[in-house]
Amino acid sequence: MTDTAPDTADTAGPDLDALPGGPRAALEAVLMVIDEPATATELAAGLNLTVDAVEDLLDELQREYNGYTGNAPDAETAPRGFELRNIAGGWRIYSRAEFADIVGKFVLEGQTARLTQAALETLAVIAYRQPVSRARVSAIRGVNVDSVVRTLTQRGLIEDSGHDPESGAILYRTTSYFLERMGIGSVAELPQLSPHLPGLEGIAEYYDAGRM
Amino acid sequence: MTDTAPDTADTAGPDLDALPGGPRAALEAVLMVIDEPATATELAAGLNLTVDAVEDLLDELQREYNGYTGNAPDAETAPRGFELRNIAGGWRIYSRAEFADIVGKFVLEGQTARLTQAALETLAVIAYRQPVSRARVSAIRGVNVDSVVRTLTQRGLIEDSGHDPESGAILYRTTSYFLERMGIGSVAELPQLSPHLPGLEGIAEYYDAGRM
Amino acid sequence: MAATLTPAAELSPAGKKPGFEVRLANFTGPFDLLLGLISKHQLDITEVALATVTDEFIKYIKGLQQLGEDWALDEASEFLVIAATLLDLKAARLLPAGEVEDDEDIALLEARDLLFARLLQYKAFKQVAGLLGSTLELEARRYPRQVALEEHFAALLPELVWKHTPEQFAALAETALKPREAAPAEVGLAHLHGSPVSVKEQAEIIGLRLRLGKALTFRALIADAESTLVVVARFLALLEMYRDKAVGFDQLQPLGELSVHWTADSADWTTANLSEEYEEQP
Repeated sequence: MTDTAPDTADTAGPDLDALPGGPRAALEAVLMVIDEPATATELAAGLNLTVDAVEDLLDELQREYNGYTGNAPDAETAPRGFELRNIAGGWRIYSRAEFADIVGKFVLEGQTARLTQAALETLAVIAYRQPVSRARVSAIRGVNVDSVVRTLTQRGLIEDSGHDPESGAILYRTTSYFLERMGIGSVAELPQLSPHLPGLEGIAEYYDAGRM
Repeated sequence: MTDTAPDTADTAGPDLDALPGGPRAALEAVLMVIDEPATATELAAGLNLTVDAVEDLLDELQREYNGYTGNAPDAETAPRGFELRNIAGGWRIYSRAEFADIVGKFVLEGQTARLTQAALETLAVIAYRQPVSRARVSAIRGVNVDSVVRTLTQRGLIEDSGHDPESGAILYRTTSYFLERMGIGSVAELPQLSPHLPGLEGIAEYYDAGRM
Repeated sequence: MAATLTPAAELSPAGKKPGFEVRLANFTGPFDLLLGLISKHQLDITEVALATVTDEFIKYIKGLQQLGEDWALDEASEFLVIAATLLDLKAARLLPAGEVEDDEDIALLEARDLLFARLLQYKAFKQVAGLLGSTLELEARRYPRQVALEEHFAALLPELVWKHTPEQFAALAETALKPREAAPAEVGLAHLHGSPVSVKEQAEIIGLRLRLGKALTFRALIADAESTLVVVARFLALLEMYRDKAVGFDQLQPLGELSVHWTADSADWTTANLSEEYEEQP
């Protein structure tokens, strides 16, 4: 427990406990205005609460939106139409997936066209081999990937992450927007690649060793 | 009482009652993510419910967010951090007014008075190529511009100017506040650019070639 | 060896791009095509019945070639490398089964292992790409709350610092609108193995032999070539020298023996005349 006292208690502003709904409602109010995932630390700083306290509240809200309430286990079991998710390192409110068809009628923007097979394969190689050069991706896919890489960059799914110190080639990595779109916290949460390479543990290294 | 039956009962999509949380949650899902307030009639059409039913649900949700629940009067009396408001006939969820100080402090945190280089360049592209969609700006800039466009909109420098008749994408143009900050009377007074730069037609060829 | 020469020679003359258009046909690359053929015949990747698959692979490439679209050298060469490897392997299978005898056999086995390894690696990424695709689709059903800042909060934002004159702003627009230099297309050389062979060096060797005065057949000129790459380099060198009118060709009948002779008026020709494209060595 790092129960750090807020370092600026004097600039605290209103006493959260005195407000209707208390800290829990204050946190909800802030969640209503963010337009990208916010970390527990950012939320704690804004609310003048400890990170631990905010994390507890976030967990509580998440469970509550999903239909479990500690206080009234029977009264309120229906889930809400939205959910609180911890994605790409931050918290954010989403409409529940079950209502996608209905919500989609109201929200036209933001839903981008599906990626082609070529784009998905390229994205997969970059996600698992990042940071990686285009030449390397093209060697794995067996085709030139320049235009696909351009499209993925425009879509904000991958980005330039500097140059390879040896070859000078631009290296690419996935973005936090990619994590958001995948609904995961980090690339470590991607499905394991090895089960798809049966009995070939050694070969990947052998193969990689001789390449660029 | 305009108890209008939905005119397209056959295109109903999912059976709301079968979904977790039922029609109430479906309505919440929509309210939580819409940017522009929606009228009860619009909501009813999208949800395939009668306007009366939607109005009842809206009332119920509004009371519930304010801390009154019909079902469990004692268990859940704390108001939520958000509220459902009806402004000029349209409904939308806002952060609760009582938390304005906290939310305001959070919003101001990390805000700068300066536009980033990325924001400035995006603004320049919009100013010279308006009205233009985000996808087109992304294609020109080579990166995803969604969040930068949001910042520019928030700053009042650009605004929504309707939809592209073909793609349905939102088109953006600069505002009169932008002209004011530039110290010019109209967009026509912006200095001429070199004629060699690709216009919108040219851009399609330059940048869309690689898109799938 | 003869089998590898065919595709290599198709690729080399004058560096012309072969006309392939592969994306037309729902395959995103040579591995995709190969996997497709293997699964069509319900074969285990590691025990590919090479004869069937190779024939189809080559047929497919020929079909694409006839469509005549320009296609990136990089992509075409990948297809050719795989076609060549398949052909090699097929040729090896046609020989009586026996022990691994010489370096060539070992090289063939290595080529096969490398091809299988690359094919399996590609297959793994293809499967994972399918998973990413379905996850992205599933996740797209959740819409994030991403609403405009309520007006009273927007009003709190610090007044924008704006220092740009219209001219400075126009300069900014010029930069932003200028078509970006496309990042240089990278031609993958990763599939090329073996030590680099210099066309210039090979031209030097050919020059020395021909200057002696006697016409030599192409067969004789490549008799001592230790690898296909050297053969290709000497072939390219001859084309270059022919362009410079340093050598002449005689061929009595189609597919007949090609004879090469030094031309009289080229006494002062040196390899310095070679075009620059061969001078850069990796």
